Amino acid sequence: MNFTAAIQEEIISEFELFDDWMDKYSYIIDLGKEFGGMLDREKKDHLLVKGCQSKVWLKSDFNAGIMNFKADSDAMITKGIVALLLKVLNQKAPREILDADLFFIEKIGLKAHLSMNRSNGLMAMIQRIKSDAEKHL
Amino acid sequence: MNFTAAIQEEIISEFELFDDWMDKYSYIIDLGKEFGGMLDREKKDHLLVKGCQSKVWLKSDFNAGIMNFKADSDAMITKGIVALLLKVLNQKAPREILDADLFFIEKIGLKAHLSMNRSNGLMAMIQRIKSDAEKHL
Amino acid sequence: MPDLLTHIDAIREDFPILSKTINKYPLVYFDNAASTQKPKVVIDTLSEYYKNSYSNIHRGVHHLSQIGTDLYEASRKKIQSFIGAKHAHEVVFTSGTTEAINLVAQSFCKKYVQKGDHIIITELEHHSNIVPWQMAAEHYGAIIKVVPIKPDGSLHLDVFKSLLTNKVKIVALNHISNTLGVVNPIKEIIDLSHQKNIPVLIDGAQAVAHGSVDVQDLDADFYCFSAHKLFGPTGVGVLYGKEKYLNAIPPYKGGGDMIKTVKFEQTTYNDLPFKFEAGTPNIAGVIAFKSAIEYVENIGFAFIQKQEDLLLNYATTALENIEGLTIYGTAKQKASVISFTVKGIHPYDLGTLLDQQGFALRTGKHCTEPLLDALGVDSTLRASFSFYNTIDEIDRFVTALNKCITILA
Amino acid sequence: MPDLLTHIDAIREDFPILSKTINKYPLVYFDNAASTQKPKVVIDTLSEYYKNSYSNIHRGVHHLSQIGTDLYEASRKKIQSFIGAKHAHEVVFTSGTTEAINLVAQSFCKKYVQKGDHIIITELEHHSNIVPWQMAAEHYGAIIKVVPIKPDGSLHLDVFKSLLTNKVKIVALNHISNTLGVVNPIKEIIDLSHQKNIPVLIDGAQAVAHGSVDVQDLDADFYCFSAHKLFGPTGVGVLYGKEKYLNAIPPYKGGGDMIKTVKFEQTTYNDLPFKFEAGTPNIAGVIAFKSAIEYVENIGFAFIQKQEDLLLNYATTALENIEGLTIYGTAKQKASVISFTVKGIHPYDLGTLLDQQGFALRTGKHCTEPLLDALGVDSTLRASFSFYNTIDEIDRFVTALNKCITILA
Ligand SMILES: Cc1ncc(COP(=O)(O)O)c(C=O)c1O
Ligand SMILES: Cc1ncc(COP(=O)(O)O)c(C=O)c1O
Repeated sequence: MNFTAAIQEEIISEFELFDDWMDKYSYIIDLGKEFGGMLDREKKDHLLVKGCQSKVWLKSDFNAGIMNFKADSDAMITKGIVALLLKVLNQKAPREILDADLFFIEKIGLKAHLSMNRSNGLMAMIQRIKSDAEKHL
Repeated sequence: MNFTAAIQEEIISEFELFDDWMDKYSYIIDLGKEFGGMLDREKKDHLLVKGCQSKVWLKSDFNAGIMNFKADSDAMITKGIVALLLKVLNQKAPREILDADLFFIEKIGLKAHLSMNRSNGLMAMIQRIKSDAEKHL
Repeated sequence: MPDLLTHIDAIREDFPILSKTINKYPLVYFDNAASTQKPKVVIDTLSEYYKNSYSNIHRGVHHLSQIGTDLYEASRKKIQSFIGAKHAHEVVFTSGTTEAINLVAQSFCKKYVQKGDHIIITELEHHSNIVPWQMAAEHYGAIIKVVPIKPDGSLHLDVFKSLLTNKVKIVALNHISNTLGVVNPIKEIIDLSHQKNIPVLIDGAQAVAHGSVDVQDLDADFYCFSAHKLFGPTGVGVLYGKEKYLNAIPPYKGGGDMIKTVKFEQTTYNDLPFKFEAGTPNIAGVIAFKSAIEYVENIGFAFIQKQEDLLLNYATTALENIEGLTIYGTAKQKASVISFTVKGIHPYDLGTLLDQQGFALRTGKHCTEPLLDALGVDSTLRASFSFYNTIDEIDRFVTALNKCITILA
Repeated sequence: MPDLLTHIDAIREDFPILSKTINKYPLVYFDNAASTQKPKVVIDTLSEYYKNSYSNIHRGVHHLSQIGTDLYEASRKKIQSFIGAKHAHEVVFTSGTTEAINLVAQSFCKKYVQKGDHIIITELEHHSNIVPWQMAAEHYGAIIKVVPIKPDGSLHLDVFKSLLTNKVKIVALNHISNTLGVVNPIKEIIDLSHQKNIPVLIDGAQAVAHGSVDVQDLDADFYCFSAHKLFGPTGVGVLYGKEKYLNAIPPYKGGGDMIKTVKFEQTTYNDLPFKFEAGTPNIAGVIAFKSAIEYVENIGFAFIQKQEDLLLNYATTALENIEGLTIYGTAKQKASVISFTVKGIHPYDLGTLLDQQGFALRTGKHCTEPLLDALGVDSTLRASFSFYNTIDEIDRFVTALNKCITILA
């Protein structure tokens, strides 16, 4: 099992502790609260991820073969989701990010609850992370 | 009972002889075939009644207190219907035409079969006859 | 009020969706300003029409086509009487409010608007009553003037009066704001405009479900609304226009049915209302819309307004008790719409958690971005009630909201 | 062919209306070119959606809104694959073919057409592919050039080639003529036009129900059709457009959903396809359209074409045996549409009497007045078949027609 898969398994087993969706959300919200985020002056408009109802800023940088992401959101649930995504995809090589099969989204039930439509922008965030990585292949 | 009502009753009793719609139509078609109509050179565009799928020309004239209608159609059923209408309304005083309650249309079943929509123009013909009459009140 | 409550139970049974569950919670549908649910009679009219009588209309001599035409035209007559129009041919079917406004923006401006002319709208408008005017203004070189709102969400009538110069060619505003619920003094605005011979378009999308509208009494020149916000199907809207204006302005779309004769050299357009109804219309939708209006007429606006006022007042009081909660739009005349935010919490977070508990309400800008800019807020939650909502739903909503606030705080 | 016949019986049961009677006669529905009937699955999708999952889409965080958005977008994807489009966002939902053509006529001309430019259409066109171009041509000062037909109803390709000068900005023609059933050589026409870098709009209203269409293979720049002629609901149409053109041309209608940001100073439009979908769309209609396409895919075009060819050939032979009967449109490539007249008898009379016996067919100009002028005929009868029609229906039709001719002669 590769590294990103291992982290995803870990996330899945954490979510298995909850049987109620409110608990899962509380957990995501806690992740959001704990997540570092960005300074206000770093939140530039060109970093905004399109297609999210809440604002999501995502900044990437490439150093020594590794992608480095910083992100933030004005909504706590969105921030928690970004935190989850970056748990899996941050500090990885571009190739690894592009190849990552994000099976945890389906397994923890995020997919059914955060469908691919425009209001939540989960897809848009993933696409942005992957397209940023692609530039450094 | 006034005169137009009497003619209508007569028409109704004629139609009562038929129990089948095809027979009623055959009768209307025969009326059309027998109806005088107009000479080709009389069929001026400005006499066309709008809203009929087939062409209907209707020409009126006012003389000695009486409306005189001439009409024609390129479709036989339409011509038969015009013939019926003029049986009731031709050679009458404008007031009588305007006041005429054309109950025979409903009674002989024309109304259900020739509804008021644009394709047949029954309403349009009646309106034209009445509006021509109105000018000579 | 046991009487009212029993009545509501019976009414709720007319709406199949209201007994559904979402995430194992009973659905509480508070998104009525976005779209209303459909009573069974509307759904049945649609099915029955397709099952028993469907065909294309207007041009056919055959039976089905004539039945369809009669039903379609009966819908037009029903709407005529519902809004008090003088003539049935002043009722034009469109695909929705948005298309109705675009039609007027394009066709009216083509006829009447020249470079440098003014068009008045307000800060309260839905994007569908802003963007069409911006597009037409750009094309014809006109200038858009905006009536601002006061802090309570009501319009600055003094500013409106000062904007009403003889450069103004048309005034367009909504009857009721979809975001704030504020009811605008449209009769007064129409009167003021008419004193200067300026016609007024009313975006009635939010108004028709809440109270009876009489376009002749209002003396509105154009009045637009959508069936889907009035318990009818999607894809149907109405443009009411005064005969004189509909006759004067050019057609918007070309095609079948809107013509009298077509020659390559010269085409002549049909009479009203067909001049504005090019192509095969939403036949089944229009026919089912009649059932929706009849349903509303049976319930009666007296009951609807009583019930909605009750819900609005009850909910407003309950929400005002929540710490940090701000309601936007506090003008006196209000429909049953409440926009609010909770201090320090993003509306999206609240909306998401409320959804988990079966509450359908809207978060965001509600297609009124300039209004939110004016209010200085990025996004709000909006709960909007219809007559089928209940006090009990509001109680549960307030409990759930408090719980969400605790989780998110 | 017992196999085919059993299959047809089963298929007919999918269409509730086909077992109805008209004036005590079984309905024989030969008006499929005007609109097709709906299989039960389409009607049920509509009802079920309204009963279980209805709400407005796109902007809501709540469950129902997300389900609706997913279903709506799934319909777009289904259509993408049905017509072989490269991207789902090249599929724009409209209210019908007529609106799709108007959209292109207005937006394309606004961007690309200047005074003195040419627009090519043909003598075969439906009013919906004539009048929009006349309106745009008038507005932008363009000139409309018309490709004439030969006596058999096929296009004069030599004339087309000679009209294809560098003044031409767009070519617009139908895939299949609704009046004659003639199938146009659109691939060749597109090739010829592309050699001069001229884009082509195909009015596919009549084509999509009869055979599979691959817009990439055809290399069509725009392709338009209506759901109601493809066993789907009324009030829904599709504009397929190549990404590069849809990106280049300005939006047609303004309103909710088609914008990214709205400011009074400056509004920015949304990405494809939303840029062209202003306002609340026909949500339920679009969702049910997917069921219609799936139904057609299940039946399969192989079967559909076999059955329709059978009906067309059988009916053509039978009608040709009737004295004084003339068929219009005798080109080799034909869809299952037969336009005809009987010498000395007005089509309206025949249509009326046939209707009395349960036959639904169309009489008149079929929204192609210039074509009828070219053919030198005032009006025709048109029988148009779908795969659910039968040889037996044609037999009964021919008998009834003979009877009517006797009555009228
Ligand atoms: C060839 C053709 N083009 C365009 C149209 C217009 O389609 P609609 O009325 O669905 O907009 C039709 C159908 O009437 C047609 O047959
Ligand atoms: C005030 C107002 N105007 C216009 C619209 C647009 O209506 P539709 O989306 O039905 O075209 C809406 C609804 O979204 C609205 O609330």
